[in-house]
Amino acid sequence: MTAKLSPTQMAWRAAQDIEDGAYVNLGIGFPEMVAKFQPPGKQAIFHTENGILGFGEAPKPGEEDWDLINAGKKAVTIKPGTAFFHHADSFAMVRGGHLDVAILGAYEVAETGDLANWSTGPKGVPAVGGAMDLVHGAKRVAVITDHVTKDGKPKLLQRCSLPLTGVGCVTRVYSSLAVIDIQDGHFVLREKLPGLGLDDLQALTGATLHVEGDIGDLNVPEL
Amino acid sequence: MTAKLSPTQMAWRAAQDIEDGAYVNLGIGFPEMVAKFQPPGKQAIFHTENGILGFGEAPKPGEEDWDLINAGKKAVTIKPGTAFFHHADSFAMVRGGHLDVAILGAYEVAETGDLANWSTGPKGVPAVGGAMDLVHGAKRVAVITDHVTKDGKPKLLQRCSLPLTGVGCVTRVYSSLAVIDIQDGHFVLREKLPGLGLDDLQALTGATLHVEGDIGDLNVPEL
Amino acid sequence: MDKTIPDLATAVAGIEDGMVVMIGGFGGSGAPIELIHALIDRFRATGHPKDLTVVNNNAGNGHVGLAALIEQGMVKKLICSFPRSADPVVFTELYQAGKIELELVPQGTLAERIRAGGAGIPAFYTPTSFGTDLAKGKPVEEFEGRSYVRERWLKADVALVKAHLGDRLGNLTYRMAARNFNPLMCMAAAKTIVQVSQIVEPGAIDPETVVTPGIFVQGVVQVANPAQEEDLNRAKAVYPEVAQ
Amino acid sequence: MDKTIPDLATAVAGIEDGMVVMIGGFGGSGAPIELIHALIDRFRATGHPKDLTVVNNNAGNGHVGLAALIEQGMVKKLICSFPRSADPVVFTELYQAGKIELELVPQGTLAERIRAGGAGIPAFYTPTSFGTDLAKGKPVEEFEGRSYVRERWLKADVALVKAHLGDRLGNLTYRMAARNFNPLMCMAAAKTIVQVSQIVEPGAIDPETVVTPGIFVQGVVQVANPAQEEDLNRAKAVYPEVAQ
Repeated sequence: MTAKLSPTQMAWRAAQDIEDGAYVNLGIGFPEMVAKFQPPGKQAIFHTENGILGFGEAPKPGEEDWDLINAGKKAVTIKPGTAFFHHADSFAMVRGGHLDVAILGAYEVAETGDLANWSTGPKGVPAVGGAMDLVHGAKRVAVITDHVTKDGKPKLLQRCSLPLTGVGCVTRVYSSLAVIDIQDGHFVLREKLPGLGLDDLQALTGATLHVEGDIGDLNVPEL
Repeated sequence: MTAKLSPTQMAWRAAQDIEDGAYVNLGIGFPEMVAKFQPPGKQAIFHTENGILGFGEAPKPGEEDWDLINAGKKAVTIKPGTAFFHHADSFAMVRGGHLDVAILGAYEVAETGDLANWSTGPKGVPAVGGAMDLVHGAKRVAVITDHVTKDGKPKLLQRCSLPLTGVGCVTRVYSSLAVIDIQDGHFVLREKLPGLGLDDLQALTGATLHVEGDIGDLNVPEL
Repeated sequence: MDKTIPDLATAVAGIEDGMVVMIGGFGGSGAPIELIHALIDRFRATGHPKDLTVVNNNAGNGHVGLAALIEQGMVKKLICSFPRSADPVVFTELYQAGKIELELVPQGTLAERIRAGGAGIPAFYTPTSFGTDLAKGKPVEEFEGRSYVRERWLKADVALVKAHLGDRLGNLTYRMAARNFNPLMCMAAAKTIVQVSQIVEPGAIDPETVVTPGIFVQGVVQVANPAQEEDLNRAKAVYPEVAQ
Repeated sequence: MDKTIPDLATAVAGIEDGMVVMIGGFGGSGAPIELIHALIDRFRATGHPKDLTVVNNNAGNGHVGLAALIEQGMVKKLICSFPRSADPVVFTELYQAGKIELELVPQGTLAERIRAGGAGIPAFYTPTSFGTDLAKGKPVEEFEGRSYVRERWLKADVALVKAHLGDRLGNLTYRMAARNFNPLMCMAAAKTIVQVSQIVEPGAIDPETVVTPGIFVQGVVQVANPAQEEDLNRAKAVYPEVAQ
């Protein structure tokens, strides 16, 4: 078994929780992969901030139409039932609470539900895009993230140290080691990799992992 | 000559001031008649609050389509270049300052530019419609009104006595006796019926009529 | 995903006492007459829903549609801009008898409040109504030397909407000026029920011409050849029809 | 009424030093490349306009379009949500050298501020950015127990917009996701100049499918077969072309 899930595997796991008919926004980068792993019989409708609802997969190379891109500026396709709209209507969908799920990346997540995913500090060029809107719009805001940084430091913390994207907004974390809910200011462990001890997981986590009932096995296929 | 202008004649006079290519909203009732009197070579584009820009004349009786009405709930027609839109976009046009001219009816107009045209007091059913939006949106807000009430009392006053539609919003009054601008809190007389003395007009007006330069003759054809 | 609803009775089944119900239309254009009449049928069969707060630009005309809903005594409060119309006998009598509440809102403010409800904007400033009785009690603020009134969003439990084409994902088009408040109300209600003249397959509506994307719609029911309020009133129709 | 403009040079003639210029597009989609290049031509011929404040979602890519405008030193300040892109070398270098100002705005707030500018709404409340660095200094208010940040409208002297079809009254349609900020910017600028792929006769655009009604447009210039920024960048294009 894997020592930790790959981003693809985290995306797969996140995809399992998306209800049939859900309206979903997938953040730029890893979260975009979630669309590929929808379970059979479950058909979500994907929203992209730049004004498309119900877009389809990437076109074949060479068949791109650069007027038909997603928020990550990647070419997509239309499907029967696609709709186009302008940016104000698009963020009315977001801010107005019409999305069921938004899945984003994270630098840090706090047990309060705070998220930091837009700025690593004063160096470099700051860029926020639609992240600050998405965290306040969707009924369920989930995060896909490595459980720890490249240096092995926890990314799930009591409080974020980096500039916040949103306050108290994240409700579920799909990490490379576990599935964790955020409830009432606590991390609640739902699933962990089968071979990983609770103490070991806690040692890699910057805030207390609460347990309510059974902890499921985080079983993800090789992908 | 006429002792006073009819509503149709007031509408004719108001129509003479509408520039070619102007975007114009005409209030329900008398102001609607302005559209009929556009001078040759001047083509305004008419806006109606309920979501049409560039609509055409009334259809023949029996040819009405009740999905194609104006703010007065009267049937209209489309023309080449008509556009449909929803109410929020329609009032974005109004409130956002995109209209060139709005022409409304009035119960009272004050020398301050205040307008009262929506409520005659606590009796009856109050109804405001789009009037309070229109008075704040158009670049030029004009009023068509009899100079005095049916009882012979002035409708052009120092201060309105009826509930206001808007504060300091009217810039020109086309009355049944005169054309009067509102500038810096004063009525400035621009035109009066040729047979009417200035003193007589002043006696029918509830605030001082200022004069700047020549007073033109208000000559309107029999209609 | 299939948002189609088989019949009008099912479409209005979830509307309960005391709910805020937005009803599309401007006068008769875009008014979902058949949905309203289905709601009246339910009330007459079950005694519910009642004590509704209804949001509409007007107060109905004659004795059909919104006027009939009011006439049945189902409406506790009306939020609208223009309850004075050609033949608003029903509302006028109840209002003057103190039997129905009225919140009068300038038309553009009404539209913007509904849009704000749908767009997650809890409050906004508008020049409209500043200095008038309709601004009483509302916060006022100056921006660049001009005064503005703060208005709150308006949301609903249910919106009853009339559209032209609809697909089973809820994408909608409208017909001419029947568009009016309908697309805004779709956005602002927890549950938006739409009557369309025709249900079409997804893809039959050009993605460029979708006016209301399906995300704003929870149910679509087909009513081919919908009634026009204006035609009904010219025929002096009354709903429900009185037995002879 | 005829809003058509004969050529690109005439289209950009009225843009002066220090103006606020909204430029449509999201990345390359909907970016009015030819209008931007015409503005660069004018600057190179006359030294004007400069010190522009530009509103766009991004900061340009490569060395064409918005990136080229920045590279020419014509832009004093950029108001945008996402200046970090695949190849934003031009902006990044100027920004890190302190030679260009940046006002970073969340994307949905940027869109709403522009719409508010067009709709006459001087300020509104949004949950977006509450509790973050981007809300610093902005008024905060609670509604129903939730905290919101007050944001101001955004207006422009000029908007440069790309559309698909346009008629001489200024009615516009867009092409797929190239719509994005373009219809909003049309509303928010004192003068909106639009490049369209084709100028058509009034009536050629179905009134139901007009996205931007002509009232929001002051000038329309035809650019058949407009360039796509993505294609230009893949070809490593540079504007203006350097003489060999």
